[in-house]
Amino acid sequence: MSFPLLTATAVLPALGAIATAAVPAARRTAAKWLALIVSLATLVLAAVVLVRFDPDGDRYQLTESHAWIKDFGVRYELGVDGIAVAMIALTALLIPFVILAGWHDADPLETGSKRWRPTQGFFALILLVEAMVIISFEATDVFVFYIFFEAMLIPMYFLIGGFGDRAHEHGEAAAATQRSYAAVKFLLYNLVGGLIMLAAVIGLYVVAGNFSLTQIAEARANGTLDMATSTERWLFLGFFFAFAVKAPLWPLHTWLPNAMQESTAPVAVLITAVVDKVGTFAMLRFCLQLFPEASTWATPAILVLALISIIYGALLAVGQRDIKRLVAYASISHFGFIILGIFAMTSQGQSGATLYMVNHGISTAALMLVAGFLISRRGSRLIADYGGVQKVAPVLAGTFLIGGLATLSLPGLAPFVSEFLVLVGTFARYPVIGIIATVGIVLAALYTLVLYQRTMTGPVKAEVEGMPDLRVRELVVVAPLIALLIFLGVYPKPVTDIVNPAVKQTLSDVQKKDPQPEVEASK
Amino acid sequence: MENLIALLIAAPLLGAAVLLCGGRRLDAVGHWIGTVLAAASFVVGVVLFADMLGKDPENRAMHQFLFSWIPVGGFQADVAFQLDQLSMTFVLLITGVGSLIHVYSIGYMEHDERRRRFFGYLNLFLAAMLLLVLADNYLLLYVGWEGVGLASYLLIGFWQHKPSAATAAKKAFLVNRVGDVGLSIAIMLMFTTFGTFAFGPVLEATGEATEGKLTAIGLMLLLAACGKSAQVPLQSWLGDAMEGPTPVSALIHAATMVTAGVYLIVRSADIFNAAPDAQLVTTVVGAVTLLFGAIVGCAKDDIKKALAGSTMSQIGYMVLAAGLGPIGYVFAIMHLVTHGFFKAGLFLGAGSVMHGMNDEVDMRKYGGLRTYMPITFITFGLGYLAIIGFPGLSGFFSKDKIIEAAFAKGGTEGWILGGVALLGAAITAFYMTRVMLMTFFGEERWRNQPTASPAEPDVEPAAEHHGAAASDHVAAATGEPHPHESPRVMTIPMIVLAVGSVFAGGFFSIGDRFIHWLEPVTGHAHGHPPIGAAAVTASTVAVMVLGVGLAWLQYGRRPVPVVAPRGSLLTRAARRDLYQDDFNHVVLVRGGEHLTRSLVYVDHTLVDGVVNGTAAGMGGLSGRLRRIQNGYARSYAVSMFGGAAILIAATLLMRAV
Amino acid sequence: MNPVNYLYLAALLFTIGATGVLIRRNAIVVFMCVELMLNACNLALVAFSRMHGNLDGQIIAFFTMVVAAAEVVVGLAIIVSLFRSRHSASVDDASLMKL
Amino acid sequence: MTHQLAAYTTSTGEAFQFWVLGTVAVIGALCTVFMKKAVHSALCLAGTMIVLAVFYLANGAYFLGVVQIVVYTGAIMMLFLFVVMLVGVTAADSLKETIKGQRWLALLCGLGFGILLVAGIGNAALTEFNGLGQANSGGNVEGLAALIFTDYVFAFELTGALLITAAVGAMVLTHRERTERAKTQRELAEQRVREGKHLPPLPAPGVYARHNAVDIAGLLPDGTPSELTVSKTLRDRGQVRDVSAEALSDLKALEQRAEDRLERTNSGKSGEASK
Repeated sequence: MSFPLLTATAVLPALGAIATAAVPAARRTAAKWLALIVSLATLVLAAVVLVRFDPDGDRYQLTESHAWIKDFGVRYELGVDGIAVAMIALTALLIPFVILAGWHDADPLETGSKRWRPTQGFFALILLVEAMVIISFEATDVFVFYIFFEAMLIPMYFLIGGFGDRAHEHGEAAAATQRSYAAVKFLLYNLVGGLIMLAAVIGLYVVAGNFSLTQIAEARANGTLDMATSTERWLFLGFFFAFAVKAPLWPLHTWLPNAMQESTAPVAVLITAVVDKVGTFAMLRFCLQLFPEASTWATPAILVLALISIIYGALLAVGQRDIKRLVAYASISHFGFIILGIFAMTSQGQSGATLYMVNHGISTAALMLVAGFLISRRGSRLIADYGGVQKVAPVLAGTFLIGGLATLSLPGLAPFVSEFLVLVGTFARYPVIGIIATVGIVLAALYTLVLYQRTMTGPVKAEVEGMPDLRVRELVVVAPLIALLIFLGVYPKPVTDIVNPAVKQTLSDVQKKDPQPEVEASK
Repeated sequence: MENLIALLIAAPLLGAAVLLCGGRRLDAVGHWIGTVLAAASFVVGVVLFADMLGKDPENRAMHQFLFSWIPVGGFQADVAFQLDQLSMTFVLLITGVGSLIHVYSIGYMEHDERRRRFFGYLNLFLAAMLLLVLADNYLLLYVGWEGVGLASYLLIGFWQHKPSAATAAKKAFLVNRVGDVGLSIAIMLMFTTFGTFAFGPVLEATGEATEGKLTAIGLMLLLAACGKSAQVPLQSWLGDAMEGPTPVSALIHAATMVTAGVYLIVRSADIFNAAPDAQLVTTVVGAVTLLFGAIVGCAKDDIKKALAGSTMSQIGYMVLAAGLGPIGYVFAIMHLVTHGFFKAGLFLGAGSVMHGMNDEVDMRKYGGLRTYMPITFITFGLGYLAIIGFPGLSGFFSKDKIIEAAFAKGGTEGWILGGVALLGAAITAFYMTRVMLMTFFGEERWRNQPTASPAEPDVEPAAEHHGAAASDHVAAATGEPHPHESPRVMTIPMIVLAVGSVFAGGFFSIGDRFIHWLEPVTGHAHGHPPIGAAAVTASTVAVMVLGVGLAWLQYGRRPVPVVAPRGSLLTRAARRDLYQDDFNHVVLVRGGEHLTRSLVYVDHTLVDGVVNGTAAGMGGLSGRLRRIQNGYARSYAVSMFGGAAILIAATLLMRAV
Repeated sequence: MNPVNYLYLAALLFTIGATGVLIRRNAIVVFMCVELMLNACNLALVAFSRMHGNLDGQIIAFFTMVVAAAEVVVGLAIIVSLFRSRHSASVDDASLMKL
Repeated sequence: MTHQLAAYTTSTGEAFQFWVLGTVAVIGALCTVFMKKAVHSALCLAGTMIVLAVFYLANGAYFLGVVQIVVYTGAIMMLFLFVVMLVGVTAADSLKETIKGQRWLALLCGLGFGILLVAGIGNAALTEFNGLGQANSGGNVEGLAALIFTDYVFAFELTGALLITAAVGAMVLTHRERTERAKTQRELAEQRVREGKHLPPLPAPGVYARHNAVDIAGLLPDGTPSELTVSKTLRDRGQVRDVSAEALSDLKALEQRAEDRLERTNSGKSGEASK
């Protein structure tokens, strides 16, 4: 058999995590470099996957399949379609930046403390999360997916609870309590979702007799396996609930602002740009493929919820006083768009949604990381504590502005493409919802520009005076992201080419066709 | 030849990239790079123009396909350019006026430490604007559309340390965003209706679509146009946009960007032709705006704001014309071009005056400046004559044609629209004369009174940003101004524009050159006003003279008070933009604030509270339950025993049933 | 009379013993009640063996006795040491089995 | 004939015996539960056991009957009594319930349980049965032995092991290993001096008394009893008898008689003496 590329892609960071954790306490820097190198190597592997993947080939490629638990027909099955490839590439791409951005986030507070281990732990945990996320993107066996979908929570819990943002107005103690609250909240929300999903997974096994996504989907497609409508709906809800919590969809969103607010900027990026994507990705891969009828049945409700998320998230973002919370609510709004696109059941909508996952990952990373640099300089998360930064640190302000413009999906930057696709896709089937969602772009402009105006423009605040501009390391983090934003905004074809076939497949699973235009215009 | 089209955009884009990423080492030469690249783009435009003239009118349109942009299923967006007569007109206007204003800015921004970035933004604007007019499909146009929005945002807020500037920039972008919603919805409608949104296919297929759909599309496009071209009800941002440096006001908020709406409507001519209701709404919007702008322009004492009002009203003319259909399109564009010349000239003049006066913008503190800055006076004067439609100057030709067309619409509508247009002409004459008189004639009201420009509350030295103004005024920034003529680098562009504003109209109209030029694209129908064309022209001139006379009576004969009198109700309303901003503030801003606050509260207490409540409930319940564990072996034994009993009962029951 | 009555008697004794276990606090008495229960069981076993006409029941009863003896030995030893340590033979004194 | 008879019902004699002794057994059991003093409970239990032994015999389990009497009533119950003595015969523990609702719950459960058992036996429908005729034909003990040493040999061995383990366990539990060397007289004396109380040795019991039992406290010079003189165990059990009062009265009587005999008429003196 050929070289297990997918396994390698997931295992490499895991091994790297162990190695990083094993680095002796005194050699912090070595641990950092090790983690960075491992993440880059993973990126290389992901690139290989990207190259080896043939968009026009079979649906699932680079597949691996080994018997695992024979009694329950659990198989260790991996395989990637276009969507998964895109998500893996995104993950592998973002992690090095996350590591580089968090270079000093886990350093000991008092310098020269010899027995300080958390630094190693921080980077090890990040790599661990990467490994789990990647394998959950690859798994085509529901059981395997579930295991890693849940296991992800453990390292995330420690990352949120253990390495919180040191910038806190009420001092370190208060910060610690807030952190643990946020971490526990994150854990509980996702655990509840996970447990409900577990029930659904078991139910699926009872109905289908095995866990293999491909087999079940196939059986569903050619009618050899027919579920009772009610059963299918319950199972669908079980799965969807977990994904909606992870995504997060209104009203299951309240864990995200706390988590992002309390954790360091890189971890916040990890949450919203990488981990949450598993939820939306799983909606595409599992909900739609396993339960087509139920998906169509639930579509109206889900669309409404997504719509609420869009508007609600944006409005709350406008109302925030804390930079990170603002970004968090903006993300909620964006996740609304993604889910909207997925369940609009049009090729534009779903391609747009997939593209949106990638672009949102990059844009949020850019914005959040720059915000993190800003916060680390001033030591406060409150918007009111800033002002006139643009005069002191123009580069920082410029990058921040570009990140913001990406967030409000300005044409020419990547998010615009995906957002417009989602809107068109939705509008084609549900005009009213499409129009209401379009209003979201005004709100997006509002909260982004208000944030920029309050922090960057105006007279220079005393505390901001002498704030250093971006350092080389930080530029190295931000510049590639911005370049990527512009490139994907101008030439998204590479991604769409990979994604489109997979989306076509998914649509055929749910027996949906794109609505045809009324007038067949002569092209 | 086609391949040159991309070059049009590439040149300024390159400039923007270089200047914005170049860093401080480019500060010395940055402005030259920007100007040269803008000029290069103009040259390319001219070359293409020459080439275009070489072909026969029917197939002058050129296409250039670069690459497929967003291909998803039936949704095919390409990056492709279309250069026809209409686009060409804009290209020449944008690059031409743009280059001139680059030159002007070299002088105007001389002492601004961030001049390099200023030019970078200007180039960015040029690129976006060219993309807007060269795109061959609506989505790519949308990109340019928002691009110019971004550029205008950056340039309005260029002096970001001024909160007023930052706010104005944000406001401009937001209001434009509202318009953009219209545009994107229009695109979606096109996609669902025609399956495409490229100009060619859509405009060909209009015949097959239902009128309702077309009306919807038209109205959405109109909304977009309102946002970009500052038409009622989305006009509120233009006045504040004057916070930006004057060259910006001249280029973006007078000559080019604000006219994009007109371009959009004319470009979508076929859609509007097929949707009369949309056309009617368009004409109404235009008419209302041209009155609105004119009235506002009469009351403003800030010279730039007054000019902004006039811009608004002039664009109102264009929109009105565009709404008239085939009889109006050409004239809309023609007025657009001439207006581009004279309004740019006027703004540049205003800028020249301002920095001769320590950035004083209050006309009541001007007066009698014609002797101090003769060139400015002359160029400004020519522009003035042009805009009020003085016979023989370009404004006369274009505006008169529009008024004719308005009458030619026929029926009561025709009379109403024509009447409004005439009235507008009169008011235009009035407020422009007012500006002219208050600025260049009368006694020198700036004598012995310090002018600390209201435009900058902060104590930054003027050298920070106000270019030539500062050169000899840093010391006297707070003292009595010393009016003086601007350096040549600034006056030359003004002269060129003045020439344009004098002759352009005539050049276009003689032998209907312009009509023949645009007809293949927009189509043209000769409109016949019920009262012959001559009568209309005569009345236009008459009302013009009337307006001038009134202004002379009020501002020429008596001295102008330095402090603005309270004024009539209408005046006060006009000073506050007819309370439109206050309305927005009270309804939208306040309402929005309350909404968001309450939502934040709801999110914290309700959505989050439910979850935390369940958690607390669980805790309480378990707290109660653990009381049962009293630790006495005997009580445990009781439960065991009871359990055993229950088991026996169960087995017995099982046996029984 | 029917030997089933022996079973009824056994049940009665068993219940009494059990109740005693639950009611009494003195460890020794509790222990006696346990013995009572065992004896009740034995009685039942013996009765069964008579009914089935084989000796298995008796044998089991016999084993029960042996086990009971062992149990008593150990149990009483525990009680004694308990009494030594805390000068009381009340089972309620050992109430540490709670959260 | 006995077989036939045994197959369906039992002799009237046995019935009589059952009803009489059964009542006794039940009463004994109840007393076991409800007697205040452990000793009484133990005795009642012994009674019940003997009754049971009789029942065993009646049911043809001769060996068990004997074992019941010898082992249970003889050995185990004695063991109980011994422990009771050790812990305190007279120490009566109150029947007052400390745990709330415990008693009612217990009675309720017991009642329910009993009823259920009875019901269970009732609908088990055990009407026809065959006696131990042929089973005991070779003698009950032999029969048992045959089974024990054939079918149940393993269980038998195991019980043997169990018994040994139990014996060892009991020893381990009860036997206290002396960890430190016992203190010598001298050390004890020094300790007392150090603590500064009871410099003289503890007083002996039974002073001033015709009684010299260990459970009688010695009297202090003023006639009040001193707890110290009685061993701690007795004190813990509350088995100290106080005789100081009669001792004092005896003393008084003695002096009175002495006065009479010496014919002291001196009232003042007599008054003093009578004090």
